[in-house]
Amino acid sequence: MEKILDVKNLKINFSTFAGQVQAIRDVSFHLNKGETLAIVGESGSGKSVTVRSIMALLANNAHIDGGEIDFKGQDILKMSPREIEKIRGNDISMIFQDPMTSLDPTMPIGKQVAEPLLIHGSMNHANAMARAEEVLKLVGIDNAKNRMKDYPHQFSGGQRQRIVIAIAIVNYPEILLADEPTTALDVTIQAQIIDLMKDLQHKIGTSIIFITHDLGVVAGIADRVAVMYAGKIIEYGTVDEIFYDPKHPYTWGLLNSMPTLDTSSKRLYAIPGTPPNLLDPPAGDAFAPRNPYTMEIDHEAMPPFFKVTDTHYAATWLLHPDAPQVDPPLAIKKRQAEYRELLASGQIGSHKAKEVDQNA
Amino acid sequence: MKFSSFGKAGLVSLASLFFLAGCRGDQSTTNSSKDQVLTRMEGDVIGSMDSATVTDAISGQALVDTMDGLYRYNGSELQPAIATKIANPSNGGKIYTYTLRKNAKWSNGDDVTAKDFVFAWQRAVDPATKSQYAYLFAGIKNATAIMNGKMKPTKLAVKAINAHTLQVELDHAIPYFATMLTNPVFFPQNEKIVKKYGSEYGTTAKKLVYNGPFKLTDWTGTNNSWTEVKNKFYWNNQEVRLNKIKVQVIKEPSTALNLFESNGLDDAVLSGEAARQMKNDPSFTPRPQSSVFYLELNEKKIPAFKNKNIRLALSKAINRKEYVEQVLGNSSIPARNVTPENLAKMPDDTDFSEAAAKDTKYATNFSKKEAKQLWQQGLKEVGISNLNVEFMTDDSENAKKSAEYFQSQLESILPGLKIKITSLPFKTRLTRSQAGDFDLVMSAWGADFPDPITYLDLFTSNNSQNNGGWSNTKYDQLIQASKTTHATNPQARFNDLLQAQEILTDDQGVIPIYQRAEAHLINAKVKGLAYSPSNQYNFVHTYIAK
Amino acid sequence: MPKDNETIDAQPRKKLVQVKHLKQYFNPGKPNEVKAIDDISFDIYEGETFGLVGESGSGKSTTGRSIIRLYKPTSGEILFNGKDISKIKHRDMLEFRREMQMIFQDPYASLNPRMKVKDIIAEGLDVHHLVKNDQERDARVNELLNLVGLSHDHATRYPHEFSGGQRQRIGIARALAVQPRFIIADEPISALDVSIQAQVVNLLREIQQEQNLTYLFIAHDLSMVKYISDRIAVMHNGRLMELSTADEVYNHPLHPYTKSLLSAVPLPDPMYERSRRRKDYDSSIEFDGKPRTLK
Amino acid sequence: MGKYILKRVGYMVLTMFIIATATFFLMKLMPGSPYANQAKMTTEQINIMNHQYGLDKPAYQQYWIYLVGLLHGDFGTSFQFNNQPVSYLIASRIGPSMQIGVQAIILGTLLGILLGAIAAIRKNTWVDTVATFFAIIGRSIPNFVFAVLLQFFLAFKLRIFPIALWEGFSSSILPTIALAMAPLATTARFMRTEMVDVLNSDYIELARAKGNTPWQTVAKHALRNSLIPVVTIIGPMAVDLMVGSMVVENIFSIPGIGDQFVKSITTNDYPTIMGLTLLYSFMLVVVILIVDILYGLIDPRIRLSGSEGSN
Amino acid sequence: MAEQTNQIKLNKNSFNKVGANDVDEQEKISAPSLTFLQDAIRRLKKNKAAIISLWLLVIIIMISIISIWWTPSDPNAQHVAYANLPPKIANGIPGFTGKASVGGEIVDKYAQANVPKGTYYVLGTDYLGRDLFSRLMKGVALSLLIGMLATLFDLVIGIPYGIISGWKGGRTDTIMQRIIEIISSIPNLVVVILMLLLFTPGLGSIVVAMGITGWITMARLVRAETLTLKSQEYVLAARTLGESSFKIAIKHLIPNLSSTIIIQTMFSIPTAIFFEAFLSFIGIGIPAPNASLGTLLSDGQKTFRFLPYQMWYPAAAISIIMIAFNLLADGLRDAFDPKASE
Repeated sequence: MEKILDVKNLKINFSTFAGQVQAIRDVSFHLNKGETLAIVGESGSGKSVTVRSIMALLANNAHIDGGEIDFKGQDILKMSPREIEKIRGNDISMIFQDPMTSLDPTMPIGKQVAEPLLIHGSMNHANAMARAEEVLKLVGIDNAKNRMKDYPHQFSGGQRQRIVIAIAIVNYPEILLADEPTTALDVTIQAQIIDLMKDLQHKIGTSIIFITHDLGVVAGIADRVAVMYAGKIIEYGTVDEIFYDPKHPYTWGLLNSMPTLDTSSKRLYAIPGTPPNLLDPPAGDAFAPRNPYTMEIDHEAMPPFFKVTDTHYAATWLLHPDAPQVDPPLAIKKRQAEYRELLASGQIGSHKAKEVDQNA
Repeated sequence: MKFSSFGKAGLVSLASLFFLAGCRGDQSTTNSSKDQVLTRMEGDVIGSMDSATVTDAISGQALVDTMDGLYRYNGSELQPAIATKIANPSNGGKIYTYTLRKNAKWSNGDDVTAKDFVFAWQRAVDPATKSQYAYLFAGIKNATAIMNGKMKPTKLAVKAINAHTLQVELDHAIPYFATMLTNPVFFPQNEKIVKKYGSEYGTTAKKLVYNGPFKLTDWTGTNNSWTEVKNKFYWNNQEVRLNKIKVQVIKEPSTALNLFESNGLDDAVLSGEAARQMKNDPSFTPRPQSSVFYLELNEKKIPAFKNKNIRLALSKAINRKEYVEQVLGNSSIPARNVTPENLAKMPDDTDFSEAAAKDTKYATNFSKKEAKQLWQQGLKEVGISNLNVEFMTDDSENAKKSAEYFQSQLESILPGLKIKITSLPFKTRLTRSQAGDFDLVMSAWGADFPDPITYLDLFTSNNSQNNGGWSNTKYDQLIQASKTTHATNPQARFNDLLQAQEILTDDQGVIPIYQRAEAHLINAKVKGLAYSPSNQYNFVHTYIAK
Repeated sequence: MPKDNETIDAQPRKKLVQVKHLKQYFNPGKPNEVKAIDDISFDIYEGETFGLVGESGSGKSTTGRSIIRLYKPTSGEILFNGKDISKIKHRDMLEFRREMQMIFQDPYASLNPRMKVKDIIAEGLDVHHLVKNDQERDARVNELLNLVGLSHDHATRYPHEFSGGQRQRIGIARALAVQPRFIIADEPISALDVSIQAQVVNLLREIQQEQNLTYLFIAHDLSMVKYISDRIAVMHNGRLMELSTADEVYNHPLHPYTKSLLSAVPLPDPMYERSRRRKDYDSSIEFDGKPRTLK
Repeated sequence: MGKYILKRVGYMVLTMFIIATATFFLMKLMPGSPYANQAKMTTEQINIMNHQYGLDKPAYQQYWIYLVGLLHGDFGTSFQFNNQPVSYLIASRIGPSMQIGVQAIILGTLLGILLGAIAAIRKNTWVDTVATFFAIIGRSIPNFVFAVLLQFFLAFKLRIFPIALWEGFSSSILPTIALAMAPLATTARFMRTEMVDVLNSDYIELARAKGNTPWQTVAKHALRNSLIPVVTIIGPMAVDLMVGSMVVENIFSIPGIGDQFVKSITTNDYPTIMGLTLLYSFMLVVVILIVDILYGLIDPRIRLSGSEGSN
Repeated sequence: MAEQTNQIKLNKNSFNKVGANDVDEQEKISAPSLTFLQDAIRRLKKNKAAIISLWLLVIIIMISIISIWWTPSDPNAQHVAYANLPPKIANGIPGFTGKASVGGEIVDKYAQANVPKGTYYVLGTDYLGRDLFSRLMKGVALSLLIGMLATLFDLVIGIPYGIISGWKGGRTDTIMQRIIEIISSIPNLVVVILMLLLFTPGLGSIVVAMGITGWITMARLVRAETLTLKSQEYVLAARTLGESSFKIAIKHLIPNLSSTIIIQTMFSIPTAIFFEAFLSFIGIGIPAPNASLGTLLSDGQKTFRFLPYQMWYPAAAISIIMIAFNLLADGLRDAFDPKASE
């Protein structure tokens, strides 16, 4: 598959009163054409900063201390503001988390949707408005023609997020960065928006990076998943690999701590403690203090990525050949069993496995 | 133009900005002799042009410029105006008959007749007119009864014998009656016009007619500037040389000075520091006013003030010369009597105020030593060791400065005296003065007519303006005699007044402080400016030299 | 009350809270009237966890706040322990406040940023004079801190120094300080990260067992509600749509709205997600003018 | 909207009534009499005068007469200006005050917006510091000091502008500048705060994500959104102007109402004081109303969501 | 990336199981405990302008306090002979030489007035020969006092009013807001002037007159903030605990209103100082002989043409105070409300 975006060894720090916060600590990943990559993590894990850096929309106190972001062979980090502006809203666009605040309250939505078209000079005003209307229809705004002149506050939250999506896709971007686009929405609206995004991806063939903390949403939308913890990616693979055969204890913990509709055990599995402070991140595995499977090495050295399959890598010492075999939690074992069954029965397409990770 | 007070830098920058000067408003009055335009200022607006109700000096000046009464002051000289000559009374000083000029006309072409006077005077005393100066008519027969609403205005003893003969009958002889006639309240009014405009008469330049040297234009009734233009209907108009007088209201002395120095004014009135700093300027012209400031001591409220030594101590502790020079700085005159200088002359032609103040050990002469002595003695006599008083004064800049000065000076010279200053708006201060609600108050009195009685009358025991309550039987008798038995005998009358003045000063019934002067800056080109004892300009003979 | 409820729950249990025809309108009679709750009735039995689910604006939080008397109901009755709470007199009010407590949604807004943790936790102790002196107060605060998994070191710190999960535990400690019988948990986990949610839910469960508490658990996260609740009520537009045991609601939803809601819940299972079909719910059927009651 | 305006106007009338009542009785409590020559008149004459002016009637009767007069647009007659109706006095003097007031508010707001916007865009740089400093200077130097300095340096020394008086537009320039300092400072400060908030908002980030240049972002999105709330401070600024006009008119000898107000106070001209107090209050109330309506008109959130949310 | 494995030295113990840290350790907060106030102060310290302003104000206030007992000479003592002397410092620093230009000539005013050697007036004297430096010291003190007293008035009326109005809500709020609306419909200057006509002029009257209208802004801010705080969950929590309204106001509202109150106070002190200056200009300020910044400015303004120093120094003083208060207020706002600054 064609790689459309390649992020390599990205390091981002934030200057705060308290000191340097190492928000992104050596993150690498790539995005293939037409796929949806989900980046999952808790708040503060750095997932949002990662996508913002792709758009060069970081806060003023952030500075990139290393790495590159290759988009179509060019390093975005080395681009001039002018060049980046040409990419924004045109080749790469973004959907923000809160639909209630991300629309300009004083501009009719038609104009807001048409704005990227006009900025990038792709068409004249009349055509741009026509396209805006078309896209609004596409994202499911009823009676789009008449509502072009309406203002954001006249729409419900779900509708507003549709409009935000319309703005993002109006130029048919190659990459769509979605920063928790459904977190602020009710579950039924969330489901609609996810369906809409899947549908749109189908129609315009865009690649999506989807950020969320909700594993349920990930399972529904992602082709591949990267799990972030404390400013690093700790595991990535296809959605099936991550959900049915996770290798990192943090991923285990995450999956295990969510009750499914049929969880009935007396106690939920809970990851103890809290994520580390990135002002002074631990030397070894950042997850070590909360990890029941921690070994001495975890406190000493950061684990490298160990290859599980061509598409599945995890950064945990447990995968080291010398490491003792550990028993994953019961629920994970169940998942693994299910996975083997599914693989055997061929219910999970082997096309995923065919993907060759160029990065490996 | 004057540049004396700026450095060369100012000149250079001025030159470089020469082209910019084009956008300035036209305010320089570089008068060619053809123009004959005088630009002057007033401190406030015209209150009214209805001569019957006018109350303020500014309106008074405007009326003097645009109207003519029986007489007119040219400088201190009383000259006949509408009247053909200064009339002598008959019947023991009680009846005056005036012959009026036949060529006097209103600006609408009407003749000025005796009837216009009768109408104006009757109107002024009518309470319905609400004239606050009507009391000046008090000596005319029936006037007081009319003013008190007990008689009809038509009963006023003023008659038009014919169109050009006017006769007035007084209750008793008034020696200074002639000088009173220069007051605008005695000016004639055109009945037709007054009736036409009713209560709006005299509220704008268009709602009245003029019989004086100038006509008022550009006056809306409330605005800050007006123009007086030469009146061709004025009987004496060939004497009038100015074509126009432009008047501007300017309240900030520093603005006035700036304007004068940039030739925006021919006559500017300064006050405070501006006056003091410009004292040596060739344009500086002090204009003493018939207005005296004095301290009233409330004997009814503060028993110690009944003590003569205490009053004298207070008076002698005040260094009037230093005060006038350093604090006021506007060339005001230290007062020796409540009667101002240059107000009236004794029959022997000496100045009345001057004549009353011959003694070197005079009660108003500053002497720290004497003051201290008198003070100690006074305190002992009263049996107290200290005195706390409230010093009430106006809230004007000068009044406040003065109060500060007096407070400090008196407290430092007179041990045991403590002064607290209260400054109040003028009318509030007046109300409290009259109600006797004060300890010590700085009062001022302006002459209504140039005669000592206008001052001395105030301090008789029963006078309602005698706020302090000082009382002296001899004094009362002398004043009474001057009004009655000696009324027609100038020599005896002035002797009475002189004696009374001396009693008042020796006793310091009130403590005279200073006679006010207005500090003017006058363009040297302005010639023939005459200033009257009633503190008004007469512009009839004024002109701008080349 | 409909009889069905009692047949669902075979043994007759004590009704701790009874909500009868509760209506809560805001700005009643004005053009901007909002019918936040529109005639709902249900009971909560002693010792159970009663889940209340619904989307934002469904009136679930308002219900909780009406029960704890933060709002005065427009009409209807709320009985707590058999007593009408709107008729509680001033003197008994304090007692009522002690018996019923609330845990709030936003761990950042629910703690006064200007107060130390120990003062936050001890606020109820002070109000109800449950401790005699400072020593006893400190001891009790430490006890509560331990109960929610925090240490006495934390007592002198300020809320902003804690993570979201820790704060929520402080909020729980505050509610527990007065030893209530009934706790309303108003979306206590929705603002927390996934890994922390489980900690808090476990804590709530443990405490319930230890102290025999009754919960009203309000949430929009159906899987969590299902996990923690004995019975569940589904709210929509201020009305109750469905009320049954947790399993019944999930396995055999009757109301189309419940069905729609369940169909929208994403699960961390890619296979399930690939096969999941969303069911749309047309809320206009509620406005057909026909009177509805729970069956 | 119409209903809302009607309601507001109703409150306005009520407010004005209360203010009229309060000022009237306050005037009755004031010491001092209105007569200029009081010192020279006898008690009897003063009584007759009081009778002529109706001042001897019981306060409630005077109050009633005053109210009835107000309904007919009659504010009474000035004491300082004989027979001059207060309404005429106000009408003839309001022009210059309005002119410099309006000019000052336009100048002050425009410059203030500019300064505030620049400060916000270049936040925490030296540009911000300089702009903020200028704005604070505007608030920190009393406007009478400004007026004196302007008059001395620009008019007297450099002779660029007229020193004083009211003779055409050029006369209004210096007073306008002196008066504009306060609104300039207020606007700049407010604008900066608003703009900083707006620039931090999500929709600005979205605008940047669309590919807008920083300049386009400000012009198309930030400016408009930060300007809307600026409208709300016009009311308080109008008050600043009234205060300022009292001294500025005095220094530049401008025939306005501010100067007149001070004069009326020192002359106990009750009818004029009351008239001007009512006028000032009325102007303020109207400005606030207009600002509210304007705010509703230019902010789509209020314009379209009906009228109720006035708070 | 897998190659990296080799670079890390592994030993046999490396893969010994240790397990998760115990809970207590994980819950530990390593950062030093900072109260909200300390946090705000820390942020404030980053703002140099605000800190300089703060120190300036501290110095000015100290000098003002000193001036109660000591000034270089009696501020009200007159030496009329030494009137209007320009500033002079012993060694004749430029601008402080005691010389002035009179009619274009530089004149040693001190020599002219026969001032004995060794007598200097650092900022010159006024028209009554009073030492302007001493007067300025007293004037600053008096103006600050007026500012603070007027602000105290604001606090005493404004805070309870705002809290009650916001907390009670409903009809009470409507009525209280209506009252505020009416009061604020009269320009405050007009109210102050009318009040000053009614009372005898003086410090007390000025403070009361300003206080009558000044509290409106405070009340409005406090009300708005109270409305927000009222629905904050910690306030709801206090209510569910049975805390009384009064206690809630004391324990929860006021501490959380404190930043609003402090900032507003910082703004209202200079406003009051300004107002007094203005009243002095139109002649109804502090009565003589006491000096305030307003009376000094108003006097100086009148003589600016001739004795510019009489205006420059009070003008500089008032400007410095105003700028310092404003910068400090801005700094405090940013410090208390970090979201606006970062």
